[in-house]
Amino acid sequence: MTIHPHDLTPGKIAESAACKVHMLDPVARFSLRAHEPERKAVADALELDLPWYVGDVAKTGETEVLNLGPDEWLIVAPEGQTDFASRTVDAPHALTDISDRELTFRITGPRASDLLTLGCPRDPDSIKPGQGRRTLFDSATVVLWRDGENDFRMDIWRSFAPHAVSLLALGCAELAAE
Amino acid sequence: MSKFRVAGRGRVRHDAPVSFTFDGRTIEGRQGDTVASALLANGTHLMGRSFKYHRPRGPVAAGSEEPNALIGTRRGKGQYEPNTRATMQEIWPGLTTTSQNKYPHLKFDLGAVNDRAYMLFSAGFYYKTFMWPASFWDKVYEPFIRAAAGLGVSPTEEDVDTYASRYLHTDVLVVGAGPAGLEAARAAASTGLRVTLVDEHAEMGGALLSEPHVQIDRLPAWDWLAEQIAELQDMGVKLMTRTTAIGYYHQNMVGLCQKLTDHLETQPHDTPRERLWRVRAGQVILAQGALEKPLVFDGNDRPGVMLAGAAQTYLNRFGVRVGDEIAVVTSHDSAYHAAFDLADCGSRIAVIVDTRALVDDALVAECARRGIPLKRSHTVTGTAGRLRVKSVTVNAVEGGHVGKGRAYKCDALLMCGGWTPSLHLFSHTKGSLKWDADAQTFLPDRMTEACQIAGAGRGLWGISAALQDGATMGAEAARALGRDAAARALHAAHDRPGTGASHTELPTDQPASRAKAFVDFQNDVTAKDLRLAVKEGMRSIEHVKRYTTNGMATDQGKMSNINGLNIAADALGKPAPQVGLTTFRPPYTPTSFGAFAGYHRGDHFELTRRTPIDGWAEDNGAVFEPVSLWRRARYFPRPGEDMDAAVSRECRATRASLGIFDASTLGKIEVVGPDAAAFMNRMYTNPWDKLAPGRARYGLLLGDDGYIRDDGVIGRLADDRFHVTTTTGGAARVLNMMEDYLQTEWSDLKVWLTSTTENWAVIALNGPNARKLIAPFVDGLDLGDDALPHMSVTECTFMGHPCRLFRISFTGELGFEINVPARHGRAVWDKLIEAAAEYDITPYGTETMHVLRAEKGFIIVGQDTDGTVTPDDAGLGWALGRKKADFVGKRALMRPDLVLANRKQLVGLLTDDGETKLEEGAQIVLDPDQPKPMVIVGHVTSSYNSDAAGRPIALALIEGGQGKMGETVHIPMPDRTIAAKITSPQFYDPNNDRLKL
Amino acid sequence: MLLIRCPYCDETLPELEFAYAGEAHIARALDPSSVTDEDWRDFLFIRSNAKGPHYERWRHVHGCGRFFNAVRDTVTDRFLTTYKAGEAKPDLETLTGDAR
Amino acid sequence: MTHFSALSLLKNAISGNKDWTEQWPDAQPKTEYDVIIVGAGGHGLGCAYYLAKEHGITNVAVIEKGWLGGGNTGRNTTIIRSNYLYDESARLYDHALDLWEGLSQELNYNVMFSRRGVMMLAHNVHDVQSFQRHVHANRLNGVDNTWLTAQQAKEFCPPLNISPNARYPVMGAALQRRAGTARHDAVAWGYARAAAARGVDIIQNCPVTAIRRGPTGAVEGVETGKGFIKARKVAVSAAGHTSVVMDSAGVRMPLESYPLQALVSEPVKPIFPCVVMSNSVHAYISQSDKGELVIGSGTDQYTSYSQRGGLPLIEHTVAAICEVFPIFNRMRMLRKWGGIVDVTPDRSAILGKTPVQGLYVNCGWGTGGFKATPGAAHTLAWTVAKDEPHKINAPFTLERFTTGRLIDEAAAAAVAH
Repeated sequence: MTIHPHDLTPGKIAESAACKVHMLDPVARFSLRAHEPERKAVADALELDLPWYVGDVAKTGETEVLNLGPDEWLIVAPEGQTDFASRTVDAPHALTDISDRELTFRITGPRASDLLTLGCPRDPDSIKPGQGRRTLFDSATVVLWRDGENDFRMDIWRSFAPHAVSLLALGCAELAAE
Repeated sequence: MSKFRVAGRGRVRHDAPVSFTFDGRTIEGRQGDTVASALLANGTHLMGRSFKYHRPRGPVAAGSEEPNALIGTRRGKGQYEPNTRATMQEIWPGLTTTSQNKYPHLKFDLGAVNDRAYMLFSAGFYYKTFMWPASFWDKVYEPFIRAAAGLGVSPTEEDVDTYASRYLHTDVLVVGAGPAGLEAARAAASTGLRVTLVDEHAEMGGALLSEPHVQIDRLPAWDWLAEQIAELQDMGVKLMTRTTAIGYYHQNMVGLCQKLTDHLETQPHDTPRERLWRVRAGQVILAQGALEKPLVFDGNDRPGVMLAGAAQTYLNRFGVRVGDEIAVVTSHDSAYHAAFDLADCGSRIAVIVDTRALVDDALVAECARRGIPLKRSHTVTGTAGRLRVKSVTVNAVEGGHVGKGRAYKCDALLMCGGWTPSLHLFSHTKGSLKWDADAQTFLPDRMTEACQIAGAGRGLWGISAALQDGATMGAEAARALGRDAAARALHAAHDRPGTGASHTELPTDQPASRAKAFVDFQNDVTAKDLRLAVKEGMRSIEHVKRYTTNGMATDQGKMSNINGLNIAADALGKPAPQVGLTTFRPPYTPTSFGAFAGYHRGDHFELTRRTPIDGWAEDNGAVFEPVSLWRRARYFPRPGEDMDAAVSRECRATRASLGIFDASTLGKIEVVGPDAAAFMNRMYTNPWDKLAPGRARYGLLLGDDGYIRDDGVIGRLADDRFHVTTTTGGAARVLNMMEDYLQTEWSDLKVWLTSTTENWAVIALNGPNARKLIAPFVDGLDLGDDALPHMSVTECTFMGHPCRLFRISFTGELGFEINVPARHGRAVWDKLIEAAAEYDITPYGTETMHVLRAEKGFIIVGQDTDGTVTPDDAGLGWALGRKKADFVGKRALMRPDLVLANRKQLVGLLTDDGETKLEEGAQIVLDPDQPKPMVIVGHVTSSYNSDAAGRPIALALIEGGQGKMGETVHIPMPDRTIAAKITSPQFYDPNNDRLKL
Repeated sequence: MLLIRCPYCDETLPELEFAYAGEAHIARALDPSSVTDEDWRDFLFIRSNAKGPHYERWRHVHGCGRFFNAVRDTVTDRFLTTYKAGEAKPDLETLTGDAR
Repeated sequence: MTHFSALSLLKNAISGNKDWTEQWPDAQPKTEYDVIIVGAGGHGLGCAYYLAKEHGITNVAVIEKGWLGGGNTGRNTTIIRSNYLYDESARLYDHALDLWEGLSQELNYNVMFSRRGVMMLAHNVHDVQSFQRHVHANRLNGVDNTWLTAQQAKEFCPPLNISPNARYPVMGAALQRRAGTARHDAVAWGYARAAAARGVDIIQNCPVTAIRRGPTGAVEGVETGKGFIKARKVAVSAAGHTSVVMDSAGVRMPLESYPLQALVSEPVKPIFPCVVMSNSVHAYISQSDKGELVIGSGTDQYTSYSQRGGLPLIEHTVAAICEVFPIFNRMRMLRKWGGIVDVTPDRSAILGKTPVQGLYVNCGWGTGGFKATPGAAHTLAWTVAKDEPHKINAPFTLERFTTGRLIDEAAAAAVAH
């Protein structure tokens, strides 16, 4: 099965008794960078909580902030709710709009975690519910959010998505046939 | 029912007949049979031919170590595979199997003529001949040798099955589900750990499947087995049958190959044929048991000669007697039990020949009770029978002297030379082995991984010992993972562990040089081959192996390695441990390519990146080309157009009016932070301090070796923000290089890098009408020369979308690059096409882009440069910020070879006849009449038919070319030599008039 | 496939998330123009290629993105330690003291 | 030494193969040699052979830490070709190819050099440009190399998939018909036997632990597991371990040692007539005379002396082979192994003199050292005998890394745009 990028529209991608894959609606997505000494100042200025540990997620209203690395946070917010982006920050930092870089897929179902083992070399169970990580799925870098025990979100660069998603769809059927 | 099938015996379903074919003959077996057991049940031992001598062969083993009984198996079109082990392939209705390596028939094979001339084909014979005349090797001898070699035939159709792969993380992986593995898994799982237990066979149980008489915890072995498996399931142990641990890799990563459908009549939907598991385990327990050793004597390879343990398995697991009249030759107690079980099921035991003088009294008594003739201190010196063993010659051995032989009639001969721990996987870890003189075998010594070895794998024989050791090692593994664990003790009754002696070749009264005493059955390596290799100076066991090919057959030496070592050691007069063992290599058993490829086939082989506008190109007939992982539209042919015609039209239309190009694949990096300009100054050759926000500049990136790595237009959006573009293929490499310098050399800089390649769809509009087309969509933005001059960038709204609008040109025409958020790219493109109907808008692809830029003399990194080109070579010296103290590559440009005057430099090239288009890659010489090898002074890097120039144009790298303007050079082609003049690389509008509004 | 501890994420993860980045502790001269051709050659090309403990760089490229340093025994491929970029070169004897 | 011939084979067959003699003696080190060669692979043994044969220098020892031919000589995929891009490379490899063609007769040992043709596949426009550049350059250098269309490539190698819809479509190929394969072990054994017959000592199981230099800085000999052995000339030919050996002489090398993996399938009847290389997908394949498909992959990403290598690379290599040759999907992998290769920054060898008087080096062949064996050995013997560069190995100096005069075959295949 080949999925083209233009075939990808929000909604159901694949579904079986084992798991479901849905594409989600677009969101506002920003990469925020700042060094540790400035973290607090930047957080205060943006009025966002910037978690300290890699993999931790903080929520401020509907805005989620995931720590991806020692000086890097991924900010996800509903479209149009990006007031933080226009606030003045005096401390050195970088804020870059990457809303259109990735597509997001939700992976749910009793075997959601197993489905990820088709392409994730790291143990999906090493990501606790409520956390997220940047990792690898097949040949693509992805950001994997674990929203619940059997509930994952995968952000993946637009042009890598068809390949990864068709593998996920294949896996949905394969897992259900076991 | 065939007379060899024993009613009620074994684990096959006697009430479920299954028919399949072997060489066109329909064979009836039972559900649960392998091809080998079913054929044996029908009295057929002859299943294949050997590699070199084409000798008739039957199964010698009952498991994956089988070297002889290799068959072709076929399900349907695209579902044939050669060299399948008949001993492992389960039967199902309709399975088609064929014998191999025979012509014309299995029973009459012309290739067997080799067997007659076997003295010629001694070890290494091919190194010593076939050398005259010299030209005959690849024309005559080699094709002949190749045709004779090989086993089965390769598949010739594309595989229709699918394959899969997964990662699995487990606390404990247990390999082998015999008594030791089962107990190890239980002990580890009882502490709450995640445990995975795998076995290569169709069902778990290992040796227990062949020894039903054993009682464990007062339960018959098979009842205990069923309970144990149920218990493991309840404990959440992941149980995997038909799953072979193929390789043991770094830090407890073990590869497994699980066969999912080869045993099924109907392949279920959505189920792959095989799945590769990449298991990462906290602890690995290897419980792979031991392999029985054949004995080495003349004629030990005839169909009907097999390992005693295999015969026991055929009887007890499959309910098949391997013969009516059976002889046994052994140096180990275990063969007696096979004989006793067969005798009790109606076979006559013609004789048991034991090489030992002393045999356990209980075994002697059991022989006597059954009336089995027992010959102690005897040897076997030969067998007879062409397609099946008919008799065996037995001789007494007294004081080292071999007495007169006596022939015993038999239709099967069982042999047992003792047991060897199966340590292949352990060997993959580079763990070391130590020689156990008592057992005459290697045992595991130093571990390099978090690994335990349980049961027969470390020389503990018998079911009781295996159960106990399994429990101990399971608990050991659990403790290593921080669990409190204790081993339980189980009692096994009727266990039959034994002892034995080890041999090289069995004593014989025949001349050694004439004996066909096989060590490696499949590769036809005999004991005398091994001795010859040693005689010829092969002293390392690796040399012996390679010279004779002993141990290199598809059983990977499972049958032959220890016997080969003992014989080589004997020939060298050294103890075995000093001779050493050859290294076992993964995979443990041969494994389908399909399993390794997994999902990565066809459309899934490797991802293809497509831009948001790719769909439009596809719908409009674009011809694509792969560029790194992307596919890009190369040109858009109209009906009847070839590439040249399409490109010529696209070029003409763009220069005349308007062309549109999808530039989305260009790499984009956002460089942000207070030190952004400082970073750019260090990274790129150009100076950046004076570039005002809103302006753009061509940037050149070198490596610290001074050679050009990448280039691209860079726009300054704000004091602290640059929009950097890179080549399509260079995007990831450039970002990685920047991160490397930033993080490790210049970590003081407050600047950060973000890839925005995929955030933006990029539409390039080029041509005199470009401005007119976009003017209505820019929401009142001033597009005039003052507000938005050539080489500038602005953030604006385009068709209502946020946009970064560049005024730049890679074509020499008035040009704009519209960056809009990727999701809107297609809509913006569509609307532009629609709005531009009046301008005869022409979509063009990479080929036209290449022509248009070449007409202007702009380089393509990777085409006009090749990793050995400096900025000065490429005529880009102007892009060097020579006043800067440093930039990446600056120091290297001062190296002696990089400042030579005669370096290859980029120039234009025009053929003298004005019509000939040079071939890209064609080589340039000054003197066309010189002999080969010629002195080559350069090569053509780019060459096109230029519509704008009205003639072919080319770019070339030529030694000292920039100082040779106007000079003539020559391009020798196979059929003629072309003369051309060196020119400036700018062929069109050298004053850039067309960039103006 | 190796297992590598990322000192920034403090997690031990499969090699596939990482990219090898060559020998560590080869500093680029602060003022490259002042060094000799031989010095520049050494910086660009000369490598210890140690057989045994080897100081080397990795990047957690499919993770936090950081470059970091490691000491790995090139005979066994086992990591002795990993540490953040900029941290001092760990003493080999201390590292191998326990292991040998 | 028994002369090998069909007749000797027949005579011995009749006499029960009792009269064969050892192909090389198990030498014990003398106290001093004129030349010591470190490493008994094809390169080292070949150098000893040519020293003895062409330069009359027979007081030579080849010292090997393991068993001869046990390094990369016995671990490679045996591809032999000479269609390199740069003049320097093409001349070196073509010199080797000339020697390969007569090697069996020269050594009286069938090394099974098989001119079955080596075909390099072009999978994108850049490959086409690059390979055509090779073809043109080779033609002017007198090196055999032909451009084939996809259809012609398929005719030459029928299992090839030339579907334009393939992920890596075949857009053409460069074919060197004169190229092929040889039997790797036989190369080491043949040189060993021929060198030993001329008086060279082959000393196995004897690690060289250091190269000793005297007060003037010149080489004095080598420290070994069997004691110090004197020699005023030492040639290091220890692929994979060059850095370690050279370091003991105080010479630091621009080398890194990487694991390289290769594998074979189960043997099948002849199906694959030539050698095919696909640089874009990193896979190399031929079929041995025994019937095994011999498949090479790229190097692992990290330096290592472990000879292990990881599974992901093998998965990728096998997937690539099945993509280009889909009929092999149901074939089975029989055996996989690892070697260690020395890689230089420009992927070209270092061959000749070093800054140390009396010390010579032959290293840095990366994944392609086997094909160079006779050429490298032959020209290095010249250099060792005369203490001056041979015109063919002269460009392959250590100095080029200082001056910048690299022979960059890797960069020449650079991919960008």
